[in-house]
Amino acid sequence: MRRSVVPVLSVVGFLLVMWYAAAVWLNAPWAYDKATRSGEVLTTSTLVADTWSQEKPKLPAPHQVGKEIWKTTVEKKITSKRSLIYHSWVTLSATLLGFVMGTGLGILLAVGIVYNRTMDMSVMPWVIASQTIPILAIAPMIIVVLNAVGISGLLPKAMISMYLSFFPVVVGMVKGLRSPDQMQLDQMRTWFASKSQTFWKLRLPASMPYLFTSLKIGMAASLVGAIVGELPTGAVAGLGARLLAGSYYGQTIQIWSALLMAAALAASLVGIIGIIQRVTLKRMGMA
Amino acid sequence: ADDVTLQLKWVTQAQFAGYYVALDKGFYEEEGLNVTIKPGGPDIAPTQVLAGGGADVTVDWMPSALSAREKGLPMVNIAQPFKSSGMMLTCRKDAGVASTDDFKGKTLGVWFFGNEFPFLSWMSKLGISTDGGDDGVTVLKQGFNVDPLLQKQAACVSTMTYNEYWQVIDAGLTPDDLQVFKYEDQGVATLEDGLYVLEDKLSDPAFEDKMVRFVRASMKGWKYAEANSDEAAEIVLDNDASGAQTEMHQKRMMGEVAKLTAGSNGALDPADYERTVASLLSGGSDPVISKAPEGAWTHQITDKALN
Amino acid sequence: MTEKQSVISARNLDLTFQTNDGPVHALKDVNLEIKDGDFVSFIGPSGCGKTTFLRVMADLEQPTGGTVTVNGVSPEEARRQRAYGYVFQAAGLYPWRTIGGNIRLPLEIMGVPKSEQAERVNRVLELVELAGFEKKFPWQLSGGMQQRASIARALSFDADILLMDEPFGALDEIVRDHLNEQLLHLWERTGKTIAFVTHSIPEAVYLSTKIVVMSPRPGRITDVIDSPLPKDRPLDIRDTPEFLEVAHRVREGLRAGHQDD
Amino acid sequence: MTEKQSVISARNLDLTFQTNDGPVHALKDVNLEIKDGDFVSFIGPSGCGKTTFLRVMADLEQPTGGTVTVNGVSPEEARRQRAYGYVFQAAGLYPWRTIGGNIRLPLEIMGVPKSEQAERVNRVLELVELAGFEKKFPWQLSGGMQQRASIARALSFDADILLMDEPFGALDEIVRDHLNEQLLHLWERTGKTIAFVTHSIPEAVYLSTKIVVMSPRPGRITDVIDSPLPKDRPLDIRDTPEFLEVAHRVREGLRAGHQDD
Amino acid sequence: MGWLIFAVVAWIVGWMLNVWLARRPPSRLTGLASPIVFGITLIAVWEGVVNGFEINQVLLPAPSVIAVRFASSTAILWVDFVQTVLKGALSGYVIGCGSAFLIAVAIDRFPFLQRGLLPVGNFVAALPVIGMAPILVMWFGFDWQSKAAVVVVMVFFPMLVNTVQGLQSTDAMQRDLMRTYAAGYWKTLLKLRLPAAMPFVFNGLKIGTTLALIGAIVAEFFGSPVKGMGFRISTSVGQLALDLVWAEIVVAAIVGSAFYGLMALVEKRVTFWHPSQRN
Ligand SMILES: Nc1ncnc2c1ncn2[C@@H]1O[C@H](COP(=O)(O)OP(=O)(O)OP(=O)(O)O)[C@@H](O)[C@H]1O
Ligand SMILES: Nc1ncnc2c1ncn2[C@@H]1O[C@H](COP(=O)(O)OP(=O)(O)OP(=O)(O)O)[C@@H](O)[C@H]1O
Ligand SMILES: Cc1ncc(C[n+]2csc(CCO)c2C)c(N)n1
Ligand SMILES: [Mg+2]
Ligand SMILES: [Mg+2]
Repeated sequence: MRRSVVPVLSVVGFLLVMWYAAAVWLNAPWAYDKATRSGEVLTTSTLVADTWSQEKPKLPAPHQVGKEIWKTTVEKKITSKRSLIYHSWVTLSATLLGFVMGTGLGILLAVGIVYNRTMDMSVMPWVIASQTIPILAIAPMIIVVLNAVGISGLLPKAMISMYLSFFPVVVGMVKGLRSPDQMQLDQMRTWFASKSQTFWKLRLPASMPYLFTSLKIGMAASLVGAIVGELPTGAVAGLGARLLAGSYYGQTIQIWSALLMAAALAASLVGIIGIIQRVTLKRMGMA
Repeated sequence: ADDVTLQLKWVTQAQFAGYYVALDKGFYEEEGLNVTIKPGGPDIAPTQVLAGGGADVTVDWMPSALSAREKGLPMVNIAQPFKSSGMMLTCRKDAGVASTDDFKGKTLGVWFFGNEFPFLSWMSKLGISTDGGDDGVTVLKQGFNVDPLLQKQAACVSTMTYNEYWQVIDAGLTPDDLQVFKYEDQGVATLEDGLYVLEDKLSDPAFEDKMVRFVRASMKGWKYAEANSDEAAEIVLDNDASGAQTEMHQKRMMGEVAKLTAGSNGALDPADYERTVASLLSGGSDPVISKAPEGAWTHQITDKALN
Repeated sequence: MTEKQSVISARNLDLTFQTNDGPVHALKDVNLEIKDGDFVSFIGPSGCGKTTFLRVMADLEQPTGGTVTVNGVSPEEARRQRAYGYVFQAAGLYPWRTIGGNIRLPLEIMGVPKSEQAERVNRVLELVELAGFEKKFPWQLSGGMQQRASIARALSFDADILLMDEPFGALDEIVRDHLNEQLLHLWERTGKTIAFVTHSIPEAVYLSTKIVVMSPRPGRITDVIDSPLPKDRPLDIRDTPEFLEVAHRVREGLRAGHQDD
Repeated sequence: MTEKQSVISARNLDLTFQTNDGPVHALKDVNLEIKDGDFVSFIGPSGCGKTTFLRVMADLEQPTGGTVTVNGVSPEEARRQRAYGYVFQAAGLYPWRTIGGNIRLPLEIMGVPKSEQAERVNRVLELVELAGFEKKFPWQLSGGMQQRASIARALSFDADILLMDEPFGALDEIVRDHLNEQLLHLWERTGKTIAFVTHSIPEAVYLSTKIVVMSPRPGRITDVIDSPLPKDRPLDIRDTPEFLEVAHRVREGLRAGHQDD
Repeated sequence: MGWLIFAVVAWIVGWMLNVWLARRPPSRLTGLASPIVFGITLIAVWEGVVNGFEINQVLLPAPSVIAVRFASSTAILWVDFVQTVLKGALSGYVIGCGSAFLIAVAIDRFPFLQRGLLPVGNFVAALPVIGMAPILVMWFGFDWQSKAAVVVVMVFFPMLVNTVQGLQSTDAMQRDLMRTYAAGYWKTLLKLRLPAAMPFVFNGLKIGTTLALIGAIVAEFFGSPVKGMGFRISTSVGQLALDLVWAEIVVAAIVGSAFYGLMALVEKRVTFWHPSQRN
């Protein structure tokens, strides 16, 4: 753990330097453009200063993004519509609901696939095919259709999260529920254990490591789903709406801060699962 | 109170100020209405929402509504708060565009999603092909912002007088750097931002009555917004859940929008309608609508609402 | 001495596996009688069908011909009655359960009341000399201890028959000697009937009242040797001529089976 | 007889592993001399450091104290000179290579010309009686055949020293007897120096000119037994009193080491 | 009502057919037939429900309508396929997977990079990359290059993480063996680590297939020339040409599944030795 602090810090440091350099490079054309039109001449230092402080840069400098995040998290009341924390919360609630539904669906499907040969043979290819459908393309339709049957608000977004998060759970859980070897299953047979006993006492606990790995992927997918789901709900609120509004008005700084906020949210959600994983597996004697 | 759901064509901004003002000032309430305003977005097709029953009435552009009508979705214009079109093509002079003759060989940014129709009929009127090449223009599906113009990826982009044009200005280009073509001036303007409902619902007297009250209150809102432009912008800001709009931009937008609504009392002018239809029918090889629609508008509501 | 009762009896047993490369004749025309209180070892080269035979007795595999009865009923019925405990080659303890939890597992499945569970777990843990390790997880124990825990688990519900498939295969010689001794004690004390698969000639001779020598392709019984050794067997018995004599006979039988290769 | 040359020599060898639960003293004060042409077996309970000792000789582990020389140079230097072949406990064949490809692997790495590679592969395949299996993949062979292939791999580049870590641990007794015999033949014919780890007393006694008995915690050598058996050893030698005598001595040594448990 | 009964009957018949198939001895044929039967059942139920409940075609067209539109629009679909799949997705996939692979090998070489880059990589991998699409469109223009860039970003991290994991998947004994041969870094890489990494590499490649397609399509929502699957989908929704939208989605699903299947096939060939491929 401690061993990686220095390497991680140096990599992050390197990335920051690259970021600043890229900001100069990407924003310079606009700076020159402006300068030519107003007839100024740019020295290196004014160029750099300009590229790091444009209002709508192609690539905002890290400190610009940092300032924006600070302004929209710490300096705003969390109930304000201009607070990123408020928007994160909106996204988070859809993410969590979708994640719970996706995990549930995924586990149910996995149990079906493991226990029912018919399902095993027929469903799996379609589960894979379902993921090749571009969700962003049908997300608006899902929302409209659900609207038509009277479902709106959190649930449609959560359904899109569910759609993205159930897949890794199915794949992981099928693997996990099948991870007990033949001998362990035979053992259960020798004790004349029922199907449900075999499930609760063998298959489920054996699948735990797989479950947690899939949950991590599923959580990240769920967040993507919530963000995607926010784009066509009318850009009302949430990190996705911020991204979109930022994009609509060319506010790159706002886009980047929403993006980083989303990444931080994803990292902390995945991190929380990681902690639960460690605690659970430790208590189960599997870590 | 009766429930009414209004689906907007785009995100919450001063373009829809009249409705927010009516809501905020209690005009709807006075009419005994409980109105829900659903913001739109880039992927929301208001027509689809209407078809799905997600809204009672929607704000849409007429080309898109007429096209939907031909697809079998009987949308009817019941009111037209916007008198004139705010659409224009904004070009960089340094890209070599000074007049419509300079378009050939250039790349032009166009909004799709049902908003491309006026552009296509304009081009066909100019006799310019839209499939690229030296004799035609290369069309690019423009995203939500004016980046292609700023990044010089396109010589011109679509803008609204009240919105994107000012984003270009804010970005640092001056009006002198730009050459704009207003659709109104080019004679290809189509009706924007009207109120549409499904045809069969109009025969229900209860619904009709609701709409009468709704249009009456909405127009009251619009006229209030025109008169009190800054206050209207503030009201819009209060209703923007994304918290992304800025006061300066919305006040300016309200000022521009007021110019577009100025000539309308809410009732559709049949002459404007005919002009729009004619323009769309002339859409070259692939016209938006193939024959003149019937019953696509009515004064049934405005007659009662405004008298 | 009255004739003891037959516990397991196989008549003309045949078992063919259908595989991708064609059928594998794992058991052919196998006849065997195991009496109450017998300690029967199965020895033979790899792939001769020892495991398969044991699995047939345990109703983990269906014969394709012939009959087996366990306690006079079909293996399936015997399994229903939980008539036997089965010890697999690897300890196969569940890593997420403590040693106690592992031993408790069959009891939970069979619906033994909680209070009795605890008592039984304690008893068998003592039997295999693992008292005090109840709360440990499997990976905190050495291989030999894990194997003992797995035996304890098979003993916990006190079936009259014990089927053991190379339970000591993975252990070192000293530990193995020790466990062999203990297994003999247990058998003497409880009078269980034990079927025991092994690869080791000394182990087979040391433990058994009856040694079944098998040979492969197709798997069949080539020799059944009744041990003349007394019931009481110190480890040193392995250096006696009687022992070496039996061992020699087993080795000869095995070598004969290998000749075909 | 002239004094034979020392091939491996360990002086006051010490090796401590730093683990999370504190240091593990795997080897303590180990002294040993292996002469040219010796066949030395290492025997001892699990965890006594047999593998560790072998790995030190092979420069796969660094001692924390004392010195080892192999052919008079450091283990690292010896490794660079490809002075030894190492056979691991598991066959460890690469599943994506055929048997022939696996045996060719060290030759490719050492830059042996293609034509010679083929010839050598054939020769060692014959040596371990696997001719005809060159094109098969490892998983298509039985455990015993895989183990033989892995020995062939270690033989292919004809190093003078052979380090073998329980190469026959996973095999059944008959196959093991057979491979033991063949290994003895090979050793006689080639005059290689062999260091051999095993858990089996008979195997150690049967094969070796010298038996090293080790005991754990900390791992140290408790006894070094020079075998009085002749070089020529039929399998039957295992029933002779001399053999049993040596075996007894080894067992006593082992038991003494186990006492501490 | 008739249509609804049709849907119910179709479901029951399809399910029973699959139950029957599942009872038969497993073979290539049954393995192929049962997902097909399942798919046909789904489509039949869809047709029945859409017609039975008289769902507006503007909301959800019936499969028959989609099929007709598909057949009559092959020219458009082909143009879009070339633009989105061949130009955008494929080039991005190759660049993304290729560079991730090379960087993984480099990371593996230097433990310092491994310890530094992997946690950062994992953080970035959790980032909702879709959000990068508008930015990349801004950077790389509206044509296929920006779509390829989005695809590169999307496939890069799954591929990187998998490859790094694969290169570390050799067990200690296999590495020790190489040591005893005094094999150098490159020989060990070539003869041991790369072959051993293949199952993981293919894991990354397979995950990448669906991501590539989604990335390329989604990026077209943020600006594109007037062709491409994402362009068609978004503009057709606006024109209420839902049948064309679904025809594009069908293309996407077929191409995605075929791409995935192709990778699975190559995987089977390359990693024939892995236990998971030997069943
Ligand atoms: N499920 C199965 N399907 C196909 N063949 C099988 C199956 N189980 C065992 N066999 C084959 O049946 C034969 C007998 O196998 P079995 O496991 O009973 O041998 P064994 O005597 O226990 O061998 P070992 O000493 O190696 O454990 C072998 O040839 C084996 O390959
Ligand atoms: N890499 C390592 N890190 C920490 N401890 C180790 C390591 N390798 C071995 N040990 C410990 O060193 C001791 C000796 O191990 P070694 O593998 O040499 O024993 P062994 O005699 O070969 O046992 P076995 O017969 O079970 O193979 C053991 O206690 C083991 O746990
Ligand atoms: C994807 C997409 N792009 C552009 C428009 C066009 N449009 C119609 S109204 C409006 C607001 C003007 O400020 C805009 C931009 C759209 N509807 N959807
Ligand atoms: Mg067996
Ligand atoms: Mg060892």
